[in-house]
Amino acid sequence: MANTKINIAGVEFKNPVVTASGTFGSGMEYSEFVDLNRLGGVVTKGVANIPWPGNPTPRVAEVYGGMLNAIGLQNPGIDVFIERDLEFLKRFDTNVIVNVCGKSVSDYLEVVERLNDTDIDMMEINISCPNVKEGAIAFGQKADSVFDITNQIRSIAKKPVIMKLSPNVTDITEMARAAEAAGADAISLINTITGMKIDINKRSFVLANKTGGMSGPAIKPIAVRMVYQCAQAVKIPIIGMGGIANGEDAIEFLMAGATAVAAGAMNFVNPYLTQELVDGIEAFLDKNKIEDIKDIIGCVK
Amino acid sequence: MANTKINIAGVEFKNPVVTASGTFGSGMEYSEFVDLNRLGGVVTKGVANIPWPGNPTPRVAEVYGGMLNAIGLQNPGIDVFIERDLEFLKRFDTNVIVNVCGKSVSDYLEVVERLNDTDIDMMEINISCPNVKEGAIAFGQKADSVFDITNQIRSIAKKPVIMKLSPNVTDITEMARAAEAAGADAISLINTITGMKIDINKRSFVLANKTGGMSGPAIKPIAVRMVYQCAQAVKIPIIGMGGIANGEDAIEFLMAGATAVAAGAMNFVNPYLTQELVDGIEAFLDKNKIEDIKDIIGCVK
Amino acid sequence: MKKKTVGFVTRSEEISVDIFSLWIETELAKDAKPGQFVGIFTNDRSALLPRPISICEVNKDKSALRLVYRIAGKGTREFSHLQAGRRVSLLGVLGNGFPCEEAEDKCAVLMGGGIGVPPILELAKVLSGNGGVNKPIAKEVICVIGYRDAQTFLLEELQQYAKVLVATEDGSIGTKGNVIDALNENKLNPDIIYACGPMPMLRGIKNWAEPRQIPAFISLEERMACGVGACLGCVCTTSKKDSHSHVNNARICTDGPVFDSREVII
Amino acid sequence: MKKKTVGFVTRSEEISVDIFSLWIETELAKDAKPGQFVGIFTNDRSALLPRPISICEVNKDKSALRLVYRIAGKGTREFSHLQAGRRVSLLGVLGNGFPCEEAEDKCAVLMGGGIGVPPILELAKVLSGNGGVNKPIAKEVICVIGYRDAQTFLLEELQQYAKVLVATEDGSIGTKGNVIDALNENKLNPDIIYACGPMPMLRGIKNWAEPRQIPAFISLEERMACGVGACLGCVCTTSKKDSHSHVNNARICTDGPVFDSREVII
Repeated sequence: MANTKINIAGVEFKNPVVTASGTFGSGMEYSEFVDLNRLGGVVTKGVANIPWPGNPTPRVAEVYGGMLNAIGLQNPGIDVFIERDLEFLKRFDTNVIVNVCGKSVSDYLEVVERLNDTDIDMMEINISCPNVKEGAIAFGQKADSVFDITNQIRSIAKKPVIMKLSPNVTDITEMARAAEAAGADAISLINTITGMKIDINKRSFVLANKTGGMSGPAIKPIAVRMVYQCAQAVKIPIIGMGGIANGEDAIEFLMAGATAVAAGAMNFVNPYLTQELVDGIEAFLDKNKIEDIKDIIGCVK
Repeated sequence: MANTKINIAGVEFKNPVVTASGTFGSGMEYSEFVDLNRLGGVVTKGVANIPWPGNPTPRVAEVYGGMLNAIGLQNPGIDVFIERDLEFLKRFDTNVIVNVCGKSVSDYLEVVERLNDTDIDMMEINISCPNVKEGAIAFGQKADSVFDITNQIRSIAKKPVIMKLSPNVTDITEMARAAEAAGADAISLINTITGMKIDINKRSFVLANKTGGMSGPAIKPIAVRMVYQCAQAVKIPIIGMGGIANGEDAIEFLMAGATAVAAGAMNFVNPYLTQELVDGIEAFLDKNKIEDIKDIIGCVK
Repeated sequence: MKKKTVGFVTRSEEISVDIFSLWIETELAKDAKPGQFVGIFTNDRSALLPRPISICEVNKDKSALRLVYRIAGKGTREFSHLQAGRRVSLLGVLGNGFPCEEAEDKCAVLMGGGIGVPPILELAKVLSGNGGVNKPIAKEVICVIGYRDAQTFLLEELQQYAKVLVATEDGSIGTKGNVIDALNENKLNPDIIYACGPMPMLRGIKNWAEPRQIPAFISLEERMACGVGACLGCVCTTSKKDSHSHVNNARICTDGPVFDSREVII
Repeated sequence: MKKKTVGFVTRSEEISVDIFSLWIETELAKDAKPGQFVGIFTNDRSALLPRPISICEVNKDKSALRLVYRIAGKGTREFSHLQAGRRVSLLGVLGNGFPCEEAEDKCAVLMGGGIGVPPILELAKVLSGNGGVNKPIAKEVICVIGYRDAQTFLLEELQQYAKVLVATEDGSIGTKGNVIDALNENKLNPDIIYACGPMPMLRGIKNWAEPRQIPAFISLEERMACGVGACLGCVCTTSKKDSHSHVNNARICTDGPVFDSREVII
C-alpha cells in the first residue's frame, strides 16, 4: 500500500486529510459519522480570546453548487475550548490544529499564548474570515498586514503556525510570500469567497449579514488555481481546500501543489467525507501504482 | 404591461437584456435561435486593432456549475469586424455595443478611433480579460491603471464608454470609483474569475493556457455581491452579469443595483436564453404588479 | 446514532394544494420520536444541502417514516415527483423532539399551524397511546390546528387520536383567526402546550402561556446547513447561556428544534 | 436551422464494453447528414455544457437518430442509464458533415478508429445507396476500421453496406496494427478517403494521402462549449485564413468537424 504520510513543519500526518475550520466543529459532532483516528488532523472551528455570539440569523444560504455562510465565528472562547473541546480531541490519535480568530492583534496573541501551554500540534490563524467586520478582514487582504500579524504571532508562538489566506484578493501570491517572509510554517487556502444572495420575492438579502462566505464545489476551480499559484510562489507547505467532494478532488489539490487537503462545506452534504477522502486518496495511489503520496504533490506544473 | 425601458448614458434600451461579450459572437450564430430585435442590446465579442489568433487548444473546460475558457480573444480585427459583423448587426433594431480589447493603451485607442466613425451605440472596454497576458490584466486590477486607461479612452471616444471590470481584485469598488472618476459612462461586471482544472489521470492542466476564466451559475453569488458593492459605490449605471440562467437571476442582479443584465455562458446551455430573460423579466414585473422596471433597480439595500 | 442512509419511497401523494405526503422505508424509523426531523437530499447537484423536514408519522413495524411537506423551492419540488420504489438519501434522525414524558397525566394541548401541523400528528398519536390502543401518556389530548382556509390537511387523521379544534384565517372552518383565538374561544385550560408553526404563532403561544405559568414546548425553524450541530448556522437566542458556545445561542438542529418557550427569545 | 429540442429515447443498449447505442426520435433527424453531430444535455446541473456526439445513423422515416458513444465522463455515464421512453435535450444538427458528393463515381475508402467508427456507418450507408437499395453515390465503398482488440462494435452493420477490412492493435482480428497498416496490407487504391478517429490516426491518414494526391476528409475533435460557432473554443489550425477570424483558426463545430486534410495543420 502506498505511503500517505506527509510532514508539515515537523509535524507528521498519517495522511493528508484534515478538516476545514468551521465545518467540523471541534470534531465531536462528526465523530458520530467518522473515526477521527483515521484523519490526518482535525482543524477546529475558530476560537477567540472570549466567547463570540456571532451574527444574527439567517446565517446560511444555499447557492448553486455550494453555500454561503455568515456565522460570524460564534465560539465559546479559549477557556471553554481548552477545557472541553481540546479534552475531547485529545482522546484521538490525530493531529489537533486549532484555528485562532480575533478582532485585533492582541486578541490573536492572547489566544496564541493560551494555546502555547497546551499540547496541540499546530495552530491555524484565521486572518481571512469575511464575516468579521472590525478590521479582521484587512489582515488577510493586505500583504503588509499579513506580514505584520504573522510576524507578531510567530514571535510568541511555541507551535507551528499556519496562516489561512483569503481568496478575496488581487494576487494571493503576495499574501503567501508575506506570510512566508514573516516566518509562517505553512499556509492554508482558500477561505471562503464573499458572495451574496437576494430573495427576489421578499426583496431582501437572504443572509442577515447581507454577504456571506461562499464554499462548495462551485468554487473549486478558483481554489485549485490559487493553490497552484501559491505553490509556485512559496516553499512552505500548503493545505489546500475549496469544494473538495471526493478523493479525485483531493488528488487535484495535491497535484496542484498542496501537501494536505481539507474537507469543508461538503462535510454537510456527506458526513462521511473525511474518511472517504482518506480511502479515495489511497485507492488512487494504489490504482496508479504510486508508492508515495509525495510523488504527486505539485506534480503538475 | 410593465415598462422595461432603461437608459444608459443617454442610450435607450427597449429592455435591460444584453449579451456578455464573447458568449454571443457578433450575434450571427445565435440569430438562428433568437430574434435579436427583441434584445436590449448585443455586446459583441472583443475586437482588437488587428486580428488575434488567440490561445492554443484546449481552450474550454467544464467545471461544476460552469466552465473555464481561455480563448485568448481570438478575433478578426477591427477591419473585418466593421465590414462584416457591424454590417450584420445594423440590420437589427437593437443597441450595438462593441467590446474592445488590446494589449497596450495605443491598441485600445486605435480601435476606439475606428469605432468613433461608425454608428454603433456604445463601446465596452475589456480591461479585464484574464487570458491575455501581455499587461492587459494589469489594466483592470489596479485602480490607477483603470483610471488612466478610462481617461485616455474617454478623451477620444465619441460614443458612451462602458468599462468592464475584473472580479479578480481585492476591492472592486476601487476600480468602479476609478472608472467613474475618469469619466466612464457605465461599468459592466463581472468578467470571468480566474480558475484552473487539472486532469488527474493525465497529470496535466485541462486548458493549454493552464488557467481560464470561470463563468456560469457557480459564480453568480460572487457577481451579485460585486454588483451590489459597486452600486453602493458609484452613480454611473451598471451592467450586471455572472451566471445568469433565467429571469429570476436577472431580477436578482437588477435588485442588487444593475440597470441592465447580460446573458453569458448560459447561452451555450440554452441558446434561447436572451429572449427568455426578456420574457422572464416581463413576467416577474407583471406578476408583481410593478409598473416600471426602474422600481426594482437597486431596490435591495 | 445519526447516519446518512438510503430510504425507499413506498408512497407519495399530494394531500392538499402543494402539500405532499411521503412514506419512506428507512432504518431511521426505529429511533424516531415526534418533533424530530430528517434531512433529505435532492438529486440536483446544484442544490446540495439536506432539506430539514419534520417527521409526521413513525411506523416502527414497517420501519417507515412519513414526511409531510409543502413545496417551497426546488428541493421540495423535486421531492414532489418522487414515486413509490425510488430511493432517497436521508440524514437523521435529527433534533431532540418533543418531551412526551412532560405530558404525563396532564391535559396537553397540541397546537399546529400550516406546515407546522405534520409533527403534531405523531405527537398526538404518542401522547394518546395511539388513540387509546395503548396506555395514554397524557390525561387528555386536544389539538388546536390553524389553516389559512378550508384547504385543510391531516385533519381527519388527527381526529383519530385527539379532540381537534380548528382555526382558519378566513373563518371558513372553526374559529375565525389563529390558534390562540381558538384556544381562547374554547376556554381551554391546558396543563402543558406543544406547538409547531410559523414564528408569529409561536410568539403568540409563548406570550399566552408564560403569564399563565403553563409550560409550552415550541418547535423552531431556521435556515440550516449541516443539521448536526457543527456549522452553527441555525441558532436561536436563548435566555440562558447555551451549552455549546456559552453565548445564549442554541443550535436549533441539535439543542432543538423543540425548546421550552421560556428558554428562548423569539 | 439549428435548434435545441427534446427527443425521445426509443432504444438504448451497451453494444461493447462501455460503448452504448442510443436511438432517439427527434425532429433533428430530418436534416441530419453523415459526419454531423448533436449536443446532448445531461440532467446533472453540475455538468451544464452539451456533449457533442457524432451521428451514427439517421432514420428519416422514423425521424430518428442513432448515437453511439463511449463512456468518457459523468455526462456519458448518465446517458448510459437512459431507457426507452425517457426524454433528452438535444442541440442540433451541428457541423458540416462529410461531403458525400465528392465520392461520386469514385472508390471511397472510409476509415474509422475506435469511437470514430460510428459516423462511418451512416456515411457507408449513404455512399453505398443504402447498400445498393438506391443508386450508390460512390463506385465502390470500402471501410477500414480499427479497434484495440477483438471487442469490436458496428462491424456486422458496416458489412451490410460495404466491404470491411479490420485492423486491431493486438492483431486479434484482421491486420495487426492500425488502419494505415490495413490500407497498405490490402494494397487499396482509394480515389477519396473519409476518416474519423483519434488524432494520431488522422495524422497518419493525412500523411499517407497527401503525397499520393488523394483527397482525404477527416473529422476532428476538440473540447467544445457552445457547439454553434460563437465561443471559439474548439478551433484547429488551418493552412489558409479561416473564414471567421482570418487567423488560420477554423471552428471545428461549424466550419468542421470535417475538413479536407490539406486545409488543416494537425
